[in-house]
Amino acid sequence: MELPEILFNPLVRGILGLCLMGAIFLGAMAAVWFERKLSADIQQRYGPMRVGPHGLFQLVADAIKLFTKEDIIPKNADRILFVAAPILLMGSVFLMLVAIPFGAVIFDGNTYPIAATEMDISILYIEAMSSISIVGIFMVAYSANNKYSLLGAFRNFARMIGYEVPLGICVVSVAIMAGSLNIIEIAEAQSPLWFIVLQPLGFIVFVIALLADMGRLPFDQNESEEELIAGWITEYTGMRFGLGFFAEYIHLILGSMLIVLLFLGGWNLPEFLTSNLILGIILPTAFFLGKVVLVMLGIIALRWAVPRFRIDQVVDLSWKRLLPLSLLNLGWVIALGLLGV
Amino acid sequence: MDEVEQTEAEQTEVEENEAENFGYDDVPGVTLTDSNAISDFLKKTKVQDVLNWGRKNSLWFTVNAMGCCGVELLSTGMAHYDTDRFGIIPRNSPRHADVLIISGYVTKKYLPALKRVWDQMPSPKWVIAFGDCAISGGPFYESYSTHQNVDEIFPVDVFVPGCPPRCEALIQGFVELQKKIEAKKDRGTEY
Amino acid sequence: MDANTIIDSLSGQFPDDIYDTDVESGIRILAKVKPENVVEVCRYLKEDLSFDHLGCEFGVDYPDRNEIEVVYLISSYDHPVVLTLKAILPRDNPEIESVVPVYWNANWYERETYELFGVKYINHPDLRQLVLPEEMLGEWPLRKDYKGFPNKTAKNLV
Amino acid sequence: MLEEKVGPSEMIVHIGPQHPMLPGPFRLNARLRGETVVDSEVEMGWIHKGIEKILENKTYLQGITIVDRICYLAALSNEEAYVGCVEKLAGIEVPERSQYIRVIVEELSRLQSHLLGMGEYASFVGFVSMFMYTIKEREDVLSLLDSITGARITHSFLRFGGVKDDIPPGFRDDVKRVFPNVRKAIDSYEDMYSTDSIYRARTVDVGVLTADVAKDLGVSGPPLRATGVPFDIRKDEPYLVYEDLDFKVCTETAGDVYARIQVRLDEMRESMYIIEQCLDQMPEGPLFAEDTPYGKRSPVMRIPAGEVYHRVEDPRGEMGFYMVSDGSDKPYRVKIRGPVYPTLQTLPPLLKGVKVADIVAIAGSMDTCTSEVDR
Repeated sequence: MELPEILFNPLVRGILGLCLMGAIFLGAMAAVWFERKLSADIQQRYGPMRVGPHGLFQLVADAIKLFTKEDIIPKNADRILFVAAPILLMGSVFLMLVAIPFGAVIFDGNTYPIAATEMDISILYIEAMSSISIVGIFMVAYSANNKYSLLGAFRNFARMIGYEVPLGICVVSVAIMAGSLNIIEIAEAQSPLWFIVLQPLGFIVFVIALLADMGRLPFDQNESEEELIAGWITEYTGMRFGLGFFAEYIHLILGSMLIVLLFLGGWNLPEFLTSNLILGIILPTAFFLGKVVLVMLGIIALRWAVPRFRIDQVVDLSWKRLLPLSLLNLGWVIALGLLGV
Repeated sequence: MDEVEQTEAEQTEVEENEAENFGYDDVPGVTLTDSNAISDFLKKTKVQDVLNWGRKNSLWFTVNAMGCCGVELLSTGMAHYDTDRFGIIPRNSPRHADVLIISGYVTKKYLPALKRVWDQMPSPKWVIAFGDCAISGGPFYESYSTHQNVDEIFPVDVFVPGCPPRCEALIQGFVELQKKIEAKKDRGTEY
Repeated sequence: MDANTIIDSLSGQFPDDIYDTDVESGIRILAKVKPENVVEVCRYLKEDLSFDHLGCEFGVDYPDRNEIEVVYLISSYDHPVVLTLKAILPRDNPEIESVVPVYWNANWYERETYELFGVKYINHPDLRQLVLPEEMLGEWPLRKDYKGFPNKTAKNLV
Repeated sequence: MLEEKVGPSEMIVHIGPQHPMLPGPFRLNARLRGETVVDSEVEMGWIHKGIEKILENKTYLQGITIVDRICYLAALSNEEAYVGCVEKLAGIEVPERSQYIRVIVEELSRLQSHLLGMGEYASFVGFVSMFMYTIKEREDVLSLLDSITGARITHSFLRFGGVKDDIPPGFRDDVKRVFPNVRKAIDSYEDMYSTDSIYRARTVDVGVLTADVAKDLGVSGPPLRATGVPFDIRKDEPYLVYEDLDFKVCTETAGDVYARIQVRLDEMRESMYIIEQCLDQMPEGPLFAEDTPYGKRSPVMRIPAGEVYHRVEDPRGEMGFYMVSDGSDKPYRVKIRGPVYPTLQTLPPLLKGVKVADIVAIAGSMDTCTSEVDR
């Protein structure tokens, strides 16, 4: 039995993509709520309590407020860039979203990933799009004509240049192991054994580099609230600030998804669990998203449990530690391949 | 005759506007966007209630420790007192803040900086005068260096008396501000 | 090092510049110094008597005597004696040599004394206002005849 | 000043007066080449209140309220220095019980100040949670202080020749309840500081102040003791009953940021030890000496003419008052010698050549109290 033909109609797929966008927005709001509650828990306080049960609607209030704030464009700012930059930032994050599957439906023995598109080089595409967001951040910071922002932007670039390399090498080793550049095939290649087991070193390097890529503590030098006020986003008010803020959290979710897809087995489940029709539709996606939420919570908790590196230490860590380690991992993967594992 | 009067009236209006805007010239890097017809219309409808609900529940304040009260301000934002329960969090950048807390004596040297912080904040924005020094000069009312009558410079919504007030008092001040916003009686928005 | 030996050594070294010495207690001594030679005295104190800690430097205004005293509180990290060194300047044109070459941290003290009392420091590396806004320079607010105090502009007094 | 020297590919960043790293407003103008600080200067006076002038126009008793507000984190040490000046000038005897109570409140004040300073420092290097923890402990200590003095940070508790109130009945039990928790917390902070590699990377060998330079700059307090100089006025020039108490001067030798934090951690333990000794040794007795003309109920008092310098050990170093009295009911001149004033002057030389992030770390480790510098 095949899935109904209508599901493969471009229009329907477009609508599906829009739904995914909505879902990711909700997910980002949930992530912010998780962040505030979890940080409060780590810091021995309550966090949002008054707006809705346990502050559930806190983010709605914040969003309403931010979206109705005065929109200030500094006099000496580059107006065009200032307006365009947050949109570019958000756009690059959404472009990443296009290629990432949100789970899969197993129907009659066939796997149908829930993704807006399927492309053969999706992992390469995601990497490329993720690099565009750096340009977005730099534009945000540069256009505002603020020295704190500019310092944040420089730090961002220094960090990114360092961490894109080990990140890329880790992705390459995963791709070699899976024999494909398609992220869906990579996820499915882990059906007997997750890649974290086969290349633990790669996993560690990948997670650290990805943390740096997302700008989470201990790598949030571009924001570093105590030195640079708010770093790259200092001059932005209201809605534009909200866009940048949201883009960060969407990036966080996408990063968690990438970790699960590349190393933690994606949606793969033993066959007897998915043979049932309903279970086959629900379980893989639930399993996948459950893992994503766990990874996300881990990353959030890490943020509140560590201090911040200095920028030169960050760059040191990248070039002197992570790069050799990622190359070592690549060699290990090739050796495994030669041995035929 | 009427026309002439009208144009004259217009002219003075324009001049007044210019004079108003002129004040912002000494704050480089700030341009103002005025309220538009949509928001004027919305103010007459129920939508404004929803907006006010959002605003009152998300009062972010500037971290602006200026004196004894500044220490209590820090303590209030931290664990134990935890203003985050009310959705009130400290923000370092004035651009992201809604509430300016004047937490101490405003000196003649500091006043321009404080004014600039205030001008950098996007409206709607509110001021809380925290502590006796901000209200009346406190123990330093006769000093040669402090600037008195801060409430004539900033549109203060809530006064929190005490020298310094306890943290609970600041939270109470925030709650009063929330009530004012909900009742549309605050000075941060023009109704 | 005890108080009497310090006083003796100091007045022995500078018989013309040090006068009115006094031992208040075992750890507090007092001496007056001629303003012309304050730097040499300070250098001697620092290098030979191990008074390596300039605690403070400030002015006291005496309009009746038409004098401004510049007081140096010099102590040591090694012994507990604190020396109060006073230089007396005329009130109309108070000028004194800066001790920044000897005690580096006198920098801010001298700037502050300058803006609050109007004491001019000769050879100070960077003599300008420290705590007051620039437009208040020249009012010398800590002098006794300062007119701006008390400030009567406060309205909301309870 | 800095503007004249800006070279190519350099820029000046004005940090402050409104900036999260500052417990009070001051301004640091840093000339940067990329991320590296080439030169910097400190601008003061954003909260200059003219306390010295105000004190000249207040009676001696009214002055106590004002000196509280010199530094809001060490109000009791300020009071001790001020009250001590008057007591020396007028020759007022303080009964032993009052002296012990003074030591207790001053050490509690030191404890809360160090807790705040240390936590603040942690948040400067990016670990906000630590700030929350120390604030939590600080609230407990503040409630102890609150139970004695009736205020959280500005106490107006000391009087000439005594203290305002005796310690409350349940105070000993409260101390027994709070101190073990604080000790445990301090141990865990120390554990974290010494093991966390990011912390160590941010603190060890950062902002090194050598003993010679520190002496030359007139530094006192924890920044000086971190360089190995055992300069503590409680030992060198004992006031109150510190002579009868057993405590050690905490020193480190490295002089870097890590050592400064470590000195504060050790000092907190010593403070708690001192308070416990005081509670054990404290004799019964009156708070004020019998038949003294001065005391709790003498709002107007005339002090014999004279000059005096009295110094005490503030949480941040040497706090001294120089008081000139002309025999009237108001002091003729009061000079406040604060410990942070020279400490803050060390920033420009220390910041030469460090990265921007270290500005915050170094300035934070000095535990500056701007209000006291400006007065």
